[in-house]
Amino acid sequence: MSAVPRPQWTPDEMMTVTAARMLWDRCVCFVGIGLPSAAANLARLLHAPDIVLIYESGTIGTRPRVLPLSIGDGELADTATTVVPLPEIFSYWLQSGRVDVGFLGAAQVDRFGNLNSTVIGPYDRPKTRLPGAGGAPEIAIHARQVFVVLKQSARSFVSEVAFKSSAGFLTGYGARKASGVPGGGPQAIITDYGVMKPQAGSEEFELVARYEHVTVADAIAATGWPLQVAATVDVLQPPTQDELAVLRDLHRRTREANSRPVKLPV
Amino acid sequence: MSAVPRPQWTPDEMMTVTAARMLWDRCVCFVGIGLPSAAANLARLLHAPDIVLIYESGTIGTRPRVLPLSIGDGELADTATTVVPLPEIFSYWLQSGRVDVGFLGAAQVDRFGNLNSTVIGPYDRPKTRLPGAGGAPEIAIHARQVFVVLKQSARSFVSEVAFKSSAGFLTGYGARKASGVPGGGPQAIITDYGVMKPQAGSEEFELVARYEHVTVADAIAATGWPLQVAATVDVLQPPTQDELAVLRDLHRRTREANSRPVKLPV
Amino acid sequence: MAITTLQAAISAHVHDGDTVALEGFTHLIPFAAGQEIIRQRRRGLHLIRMTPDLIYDQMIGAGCAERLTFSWGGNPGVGSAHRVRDAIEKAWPGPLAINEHSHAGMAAAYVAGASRLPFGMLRGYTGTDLPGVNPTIRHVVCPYTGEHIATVPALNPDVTILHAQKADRAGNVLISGILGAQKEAGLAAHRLLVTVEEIVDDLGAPMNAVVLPSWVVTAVACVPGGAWPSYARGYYSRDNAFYITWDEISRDRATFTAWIDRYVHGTDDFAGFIAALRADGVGP
Amino acid sequence: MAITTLQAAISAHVHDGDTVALEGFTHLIPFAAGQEIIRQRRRGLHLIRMTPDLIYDQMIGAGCAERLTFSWGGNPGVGSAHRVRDAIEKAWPGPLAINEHSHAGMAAAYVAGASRLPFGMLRGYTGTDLPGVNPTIRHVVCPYTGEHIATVPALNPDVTILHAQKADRAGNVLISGILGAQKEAGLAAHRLLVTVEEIVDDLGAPMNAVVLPSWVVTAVACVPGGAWPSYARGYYSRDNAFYITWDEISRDRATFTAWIDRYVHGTDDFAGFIAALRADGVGP
Repeated sequence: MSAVPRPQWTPDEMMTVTAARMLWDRCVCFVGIGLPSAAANLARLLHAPDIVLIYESGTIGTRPRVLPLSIGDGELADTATTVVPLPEIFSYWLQSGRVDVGFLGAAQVDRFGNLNSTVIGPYDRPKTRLPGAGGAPEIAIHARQVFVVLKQSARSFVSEVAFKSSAGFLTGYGARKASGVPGGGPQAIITDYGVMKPQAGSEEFELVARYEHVTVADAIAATGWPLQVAATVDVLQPPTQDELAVLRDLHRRTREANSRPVKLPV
Repeated sequence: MSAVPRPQWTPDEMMTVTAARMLWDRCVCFVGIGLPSAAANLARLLHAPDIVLIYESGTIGTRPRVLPLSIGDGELADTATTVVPLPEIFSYWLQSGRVDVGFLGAAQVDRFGNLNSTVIGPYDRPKTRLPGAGGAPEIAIHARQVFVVLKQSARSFVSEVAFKSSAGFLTGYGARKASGVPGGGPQAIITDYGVMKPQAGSEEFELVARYEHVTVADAIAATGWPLQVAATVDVLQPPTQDELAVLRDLHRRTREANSRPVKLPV
Repeated sequence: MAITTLQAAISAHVHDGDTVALEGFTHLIPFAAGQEIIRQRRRGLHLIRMTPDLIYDQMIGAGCAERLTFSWGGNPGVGSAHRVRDAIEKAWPGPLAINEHSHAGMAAAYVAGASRLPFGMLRGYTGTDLPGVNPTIRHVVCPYTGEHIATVPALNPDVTILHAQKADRAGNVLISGILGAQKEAGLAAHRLLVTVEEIVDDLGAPMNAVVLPSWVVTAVACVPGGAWPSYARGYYSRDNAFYITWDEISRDRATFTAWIDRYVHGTDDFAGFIAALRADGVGP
Repeated sequence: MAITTLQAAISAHVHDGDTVALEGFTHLIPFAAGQEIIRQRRRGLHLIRMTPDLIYDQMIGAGCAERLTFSWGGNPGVGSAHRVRDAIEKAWPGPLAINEHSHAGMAAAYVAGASRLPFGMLRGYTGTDLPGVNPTIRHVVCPYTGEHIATVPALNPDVTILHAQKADRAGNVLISGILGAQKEAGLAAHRLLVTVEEIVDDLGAPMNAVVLPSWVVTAVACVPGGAWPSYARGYYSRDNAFYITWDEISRDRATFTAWIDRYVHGTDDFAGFIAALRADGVGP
């Protein structure tokens, strides 16, 4: 990276804060475990107290006091407005078009925002078998917009994914819209270098913002395709003291809660 | 009717007792309101304590202390093993093939057990518009067998129903089986004259049993098609004192419970 | 979500010509809301409901509807829905077109609506004359077995109106007891209005209870008793006597019209309706 | 319905070559039952589960399965399911065929199974490579709009196994909290086995709670702790530390095999399994 001194926060923290800032109050957010969940809850604790968090395990309107470590932690059920069967989450709540923002991660993303979380190498003789698509194919179709969160490298940001686990803009240039899917697709990729957004027309992702300590050249070097750069590249505001304090407190509470050993009552 | 003295029970009572006797312990019974509900609960209070009663309102395994007056009385929910959404009753519980016996009534039944509860006269310019099919079309398809309960007259027992609200044996002679429906269809029609069952082969309903005070000629006269009569026509045992006592007690409790005027707490 | 009056909710969200579903299967039928629609003299509605019951008998007899989608239209446990019959048989007070289904078909159509699928499917209708009179009952061919499976088009009402036991101050709604297709009809609609017995600080919903989150609800109005003469489990029982009385009231056009004029048009709201019935010695 | 031991239930109802679903989404995963299947050395199973998790990592690594139908196969919050990977990538301990879906597709397939429809449908899979590698993902054409709607064949396991909080003495089962597709998988199956934390006189189920009536349940076995290292709401929490530990245990074939030999094959039942872990100072 560049000569600017390394900041006092981690890449995970700045990605979390950046993602949290993109969420708004009362938005309906379909949340995955890990960084998306941290970001969504950080937003809830900061500027979006009435954000609606849906986890695919069936918990709607959860307000967890500590971050869940799995998608179905008891904390999510205990603090939810309602807990419904999993088939209903996908039919009545996601497919119905009620989700404003879906958060997705993946092993690979390509220039058109297609994601691979299935396999590296041939499907039938995989080099690396990944966990699979899970909820992503339908989140990618039905959420009004999708935010992708992924650390950047030339291996993970590829020109074309080996396997499309979920649809971004497909081959670009309106291919997604032609496929008839209702949701708007990936509108931002949040990385540890900055933020990419789809170009109007081509729908290829371009760099639109960078962190203060990162150069455009850094970001280009960490991308496996010839990354286009927007006419103006914004500099992302670093995490504020308040954002960091709330996030770190949330992580601290989570670690405390999870450090208690589980004892079976038998 | 014949010269045999009128018995000490009503036609409704003997039909209810006759229907109740046809149910067995642990059988899964999809129950309609009125006489079928009385019969199913009478069976439960007599010889079938673990009969499973399902009402289309979503109540499964109900044990009502008094008879419900509507298909969705609170008593049905309060005494049920579980209360599920109505769409689930039809998909997971009826369509799934879990119902042993479906009880149906109608305005008209024909010689092949097809039922009309929709309309008398042309559909577009009805002479009499009836309530409609409700749950019957799918009960008739999916229950392992169907019992029809209906008071007999030449107007209600017709050669061919004006409108098929639910399928019996259609045009007979295997037509039902050829239609591919899974359930066995109507296996008995219980009337105030006796019981009819489908003939092997033709699947036309024939008289197989009569009440003591009824003659075969009475039954034929009360049927709108040339009613066939089985080689042996059984005489149905009259209701026992015990059957009548339990049934009348159930009706008495029901009347008492429903004679209390409803007061809105506002 | 807004907590408002029933008058304001109907005024703002139910328009002439709308497709409107008032659901609740025997339990929690939104009578107060139906009467408010009559009172506000809505016209040309397409009414949807599995069991039209007395509520649509009133609305249809009062001239609110020009189309009815349904699966069983009687006075449960009593007999005919006379006003529905009169509309279908004799076009009084105006012609009423019908889309007729089975319960299972209606349920599948609501599920499809809530799921934003264009159709629902079921093994249903086989051997009946319903597909012959309702051309929207069609089929698909199973891509695995070749079987024909019946289809119904999704129901997506402009407005669904429900009655429930409770809402909290944020507008989350708890429904308990016999559920009918209320949740599906509610989630299938573009706008969802809910009347409730009471508004509380805390719903106290048990785990896995049926709760409609406030953000799927357009408006909530507190109308205690608003399901009468149907019932609200935990609050009051079904008024079977009124269902029997209704048979007499509704049998005759003039008697019916006088009843609607006196008790619905002649009152300002549901509380006034109940008060008028009580003043005449026929109230619950 | 019979209340029996887990050993007897698996012995009687899970056979070599069966199609078997052990469901529970993060919550109430029937680990004790899965280990009993390993202990009884079942072979050639077609395993179905949305999220294979550690339970299928164990069963696949132990050689029980020849096919896996799934939608997400990792160690949640930790990383890879190493034994699942090894089976798919390197055919160890034997080849593993896969039917891969999305969660929404699996859910629709279970719903279809519970409904005894031949297929389920969803607006799904569009723009993905999944239909290219799973030829059972097809489509129907909407008879109203002409749209293509994706289909999946119904899942109807020979046996579904669930873990739940409680059964009563009649065998009615109460499930509370995160439900996953447990009810659908249970009702889709030909035989349904349930392990529970406790057997009680009265379920005390709230209105509209998820209860599986005894007459849809084949056998119930009381296995307290039987969902560990997943959790049973109201009884114990998820053992996240064990999920992390499993990453080490499962990474290597020999370490894994030693663990299975010592703690599963080397014990008589789930109580013995927990006792052995505790004896080694690694028990919950």
